[in-house]
Amino acid sequence: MNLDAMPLDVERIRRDFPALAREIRGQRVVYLDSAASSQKPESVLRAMDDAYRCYYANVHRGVYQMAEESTAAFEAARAKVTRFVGARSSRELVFVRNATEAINLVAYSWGRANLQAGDAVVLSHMEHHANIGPWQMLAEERDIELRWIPMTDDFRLDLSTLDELLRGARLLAVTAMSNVLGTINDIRPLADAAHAHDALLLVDACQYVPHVATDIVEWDADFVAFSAHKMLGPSGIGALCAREEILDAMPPFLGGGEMIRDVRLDGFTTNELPWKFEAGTPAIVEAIGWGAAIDYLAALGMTEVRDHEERLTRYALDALTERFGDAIHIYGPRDVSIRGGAISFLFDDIHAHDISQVLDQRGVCVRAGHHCAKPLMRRLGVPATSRASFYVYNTEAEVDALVAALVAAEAFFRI
Amino acid sequence: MNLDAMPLDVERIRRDFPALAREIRGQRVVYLDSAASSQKPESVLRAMDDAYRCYYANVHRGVYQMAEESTAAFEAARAKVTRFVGARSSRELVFVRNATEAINLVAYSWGRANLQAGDAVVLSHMEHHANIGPWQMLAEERDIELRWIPMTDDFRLDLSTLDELLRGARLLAVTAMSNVLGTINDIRPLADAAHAHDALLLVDACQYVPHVATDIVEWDADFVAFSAHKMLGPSGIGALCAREEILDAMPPFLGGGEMIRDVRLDGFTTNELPWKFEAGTPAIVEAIGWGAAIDYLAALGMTEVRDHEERLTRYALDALTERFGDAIHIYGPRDVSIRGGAISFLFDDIHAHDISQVLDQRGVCVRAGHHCAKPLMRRLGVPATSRASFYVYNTEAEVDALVAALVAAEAFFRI
Amino acid sequence: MSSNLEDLYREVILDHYRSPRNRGELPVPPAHRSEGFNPLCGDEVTVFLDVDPDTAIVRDIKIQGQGCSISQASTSMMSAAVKGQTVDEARRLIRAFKALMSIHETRLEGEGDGSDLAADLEGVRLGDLEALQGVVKFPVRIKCATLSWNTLQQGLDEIAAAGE
Amino acid sequence: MSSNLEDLYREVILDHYRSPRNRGELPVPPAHRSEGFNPLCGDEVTVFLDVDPDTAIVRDIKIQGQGCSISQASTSMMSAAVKGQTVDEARRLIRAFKALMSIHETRLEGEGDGSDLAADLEGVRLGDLEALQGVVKFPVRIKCATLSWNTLQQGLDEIAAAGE
Ligand SMILES: Cc1ncc(COP(=O)(O)O)c(C=O)c1O
Ligand SMILES: Cc1ncc(COP(=O)(O)O)c(C=O)c1O
Repeated sequence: MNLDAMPLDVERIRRDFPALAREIRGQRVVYLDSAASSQKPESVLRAMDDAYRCYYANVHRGVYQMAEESTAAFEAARAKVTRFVGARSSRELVFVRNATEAINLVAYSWGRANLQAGDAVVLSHMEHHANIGPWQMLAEERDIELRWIPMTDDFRLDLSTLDELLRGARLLAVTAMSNVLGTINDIRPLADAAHAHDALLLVDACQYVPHVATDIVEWDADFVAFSAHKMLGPSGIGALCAREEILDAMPPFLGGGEMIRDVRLDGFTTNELPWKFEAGTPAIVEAIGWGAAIDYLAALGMTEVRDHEERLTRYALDALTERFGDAIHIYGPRDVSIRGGAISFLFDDIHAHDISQVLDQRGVCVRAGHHCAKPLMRRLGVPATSRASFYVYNTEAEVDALVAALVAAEAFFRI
Repeated sequence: MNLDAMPLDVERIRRDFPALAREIRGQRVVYLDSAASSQKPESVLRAMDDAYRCYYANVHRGVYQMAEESTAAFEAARAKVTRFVGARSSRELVFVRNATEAINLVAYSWGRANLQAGDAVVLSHMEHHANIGPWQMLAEERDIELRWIPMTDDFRLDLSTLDELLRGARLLAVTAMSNVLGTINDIRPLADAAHAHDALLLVDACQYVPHVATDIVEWDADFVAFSAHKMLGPSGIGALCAREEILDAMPPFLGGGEMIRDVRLDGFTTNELPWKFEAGTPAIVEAIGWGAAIDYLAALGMTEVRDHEERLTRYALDALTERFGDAIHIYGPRDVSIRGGAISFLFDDIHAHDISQVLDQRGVCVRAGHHCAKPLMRRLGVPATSRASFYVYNTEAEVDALVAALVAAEAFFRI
Repeated sequence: MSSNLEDLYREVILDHYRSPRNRGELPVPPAHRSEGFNPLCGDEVTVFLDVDPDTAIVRDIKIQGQGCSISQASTSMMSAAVKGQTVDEARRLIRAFKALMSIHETRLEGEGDGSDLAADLEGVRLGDLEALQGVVKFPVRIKCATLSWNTLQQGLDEIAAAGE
Repeated sequence: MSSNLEDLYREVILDHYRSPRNRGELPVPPAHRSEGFNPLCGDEVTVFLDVDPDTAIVRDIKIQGQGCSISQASTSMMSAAVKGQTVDEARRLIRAFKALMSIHETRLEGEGDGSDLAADLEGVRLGDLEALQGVVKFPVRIKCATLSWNTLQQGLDEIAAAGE
């Protein structure tokens, strides 16, 4: 925990989020599903609404003023996202729909240009389907070997065989923070290990970028994928951030307008980075909203954000253990310095779905299911868990509400 | 023209579009670039804002009420889009980022599963890059032959050799309305011709769906691509509509969450339609906004919309010809019954960019350039044109403003 | 607890959930085995069916798998309802049960007005199963309730196909 | 017309646009030919360069292509500015001209604060070319103005590479 960080003024922050004022069955909503998608502050909603009301036009296409304003706002948002993750230049920041598309872009473009039968891609047992599906599709098409970094019993990557796994591998693709366990993986040593084997490193930073100050140059990552909607931004936009030389050498992914320099009947040449990978009308207003979300987070300070979440996670882990003891299973590290604020748990003989349903009755929103991480669920030996996850607007009182609702749920199903 | 149609109350419609009140250098904006992207009515902005303020949550994932509301609103929007184009079932309606991605989806999934060296794909000279790039990429990768339906000198498809072009072809991919010429292509006969040769038909309906009542069953089209942002909806969302049997037989495109039924370390099985093709968190609020846009258009009535645009296009063609005579070249049919409201034009010795710049000075927004249709520009023998395009909110007074601004531009460059 | 929640978790449902009927396996063959998944929540069910080829009667049925109370209870009730019935009767039950469940789903998709669903329900006695009707008010849970029925249907289809 | 528009279309620009200098072709080889596109508007330019291999002087330059007044005028002014100059001087001009143009673009991308641009401009006499400074206020038009300069740079790079 950073002792210099001023605690967030959460009560003030909450007033910026209209959805948190929602009442469910007479009770103020307790939104604990930010790992699935976060709520959005007024400033983001206003930035998007203003764009549509005042200067909306297609980008990069018109000579008239509204088109210039729209293009400038769109590209300014790209610059904000670029800086927020510490990338070197806007040329390295490709807008996509979501982190999933970012990873697919790498698998289709870089993967199909570089990987051949017999090559290996290394993943881990704690990956989200977004970082499994694209590689399984490629593996099947190209006869590529997938290898898996196993997990230790204390919910961390088991790196004891990493060197062996990386032998002959072309890519290591791994999550920076597990959406199920909360586990934070130390990326720089993974980058060094991958590069020592001439493999590239892809980081699924979907759960990391929203919660921890990110510096992808410091990580020395080659590809980084993340989504706006988990970091106070709108749905419909995400980014692939990648080293310029790599993007330059990659063939295009989607073909069409904007990514093209010239087209003749017998072929086309591609536009410069990053537009080479942005075919068709982009998510213009979504980018602008994302920029506003980044302004909001930057104003809070990412050190302060992380600090708040560490504190809240510690409080929640303590409260759950104290109240339920051995009756609750918590899947994830206990040490809050190596984990984020997503807490997966299970009660014996009560299914996560049923827990969630009873919680909903009290306005407490948690997620139940496999969290798009079925290989991990199989490794944990459970079909589903409940997951509560925190963000800048959550409070200790909300953790108390969660605990109280769980007490009620347990009582209901134990009768 | 439909004589039963009540004229649109355009003055009332204009009040629904906040951006149309924008002033540029002291003059009310004259927005004539709806073919690039349309403005949005209050009801669309409100639907999106409400979603974020009242019930935003990730879809298909939570058991709690906000997630249910969000999922219901998202799927209700899908049903609206489905009905609006006359598709048979929501299973046939896949949400994508834009029309460009829709066509790429077909090229990657259907194309790579079905086309082999020596197969042919038939396009036309009036296609947008979105319907060229994906096929050129596939053609290069797979050694597929691209064939081109030529254009007549009166700006229509030259179908005299269609039968020959279709011999041995697997797909005919053609636009329903040219974004440069305005030409409307009669789709049903093209579908019949394609099917007679056992080829499938893909329709780029990006410019058609916003302006003309669409019935894709009546078209007998196999794939139809279109975007929300050109039809009063938000940026960041579009759709591929395709016959269910075809989608069912297609391999997945993007891999990841949502499109997966089950994942094991050694492979995955796919989800049902349409989610099989929707990997990752979709453009949730964008879908909801699109649904509101469709409600708005449906309330106006698509017959009335088309009628208004025919009338305005006729007025504009007459005004331009009357004022500029032989000095202006208009690229597109004169008969408004076979064209939409996109009018491309050029003055001798004045570049489209310069025209556009002078127009901007008077708040008149038109597009200048190749309109992502370079093969067509080469066929027309021009590097660029200016294009004015109309929608439900445009008026005859705005056409007059366009003509007046063109008079000024001509004077400026002729000095 | 609000009445709403009790609409969902009726006593008979909790009873089937706590004491599920027909748990176990059957030897394959002669029995037939079919598997179902709920991609939303990861629930899995395996249905073992022993259908008499001559009389087309479901002689025995056994169930394995994991799931929430709704899916478990629905599975248990399904097994009790079809055991000893003919394949035709089982199919009629499947249709009727889906009609009971899908009223809401159908409205959501805006396809049809539910009038043919009424026909599917007519003349079929659902008994205990009607307790599951409360699920319709909780749209995400409908798939929990229908999982085992879809798996049963798939099993019957596969048996029919194999017998041809 | 508002003063704004006249910032863009200075008299000297319109003059170069109406009477472009150095239009035409040169035989290739000995001349070198390079092509540029502006993907936004479809403008195309072809630059023919005749560089003396011994003195590294741009003996002749000819231009073909189509474009708007800004791109045509910038091309014409560029050709007049580099003709008779050494390759080094031409490169210095390219840098200086891009510095003149890219101030705004750079701010937009938020990379650097323009201070190194000042250095590029120092000691270079742009003359007529300064008339193009008004373009900076019209960001989309910057690419029109820089197209021929980028194509010139590409040509010089290719000549240098071929000479090695
Ligand atoms: C005919 C046509 N097809 C395809 C497109 C591409 O649409 P989008 O940019 O929304 O993908 C456009 C719009 O630019 C178009 O006019
Ligand atoms: C770790 C991780 N990776 C990838 C994703 C996929 O993100 P999206 O759905 O925005 O593509 C998620 C979120 O669901 C995630 O938590």
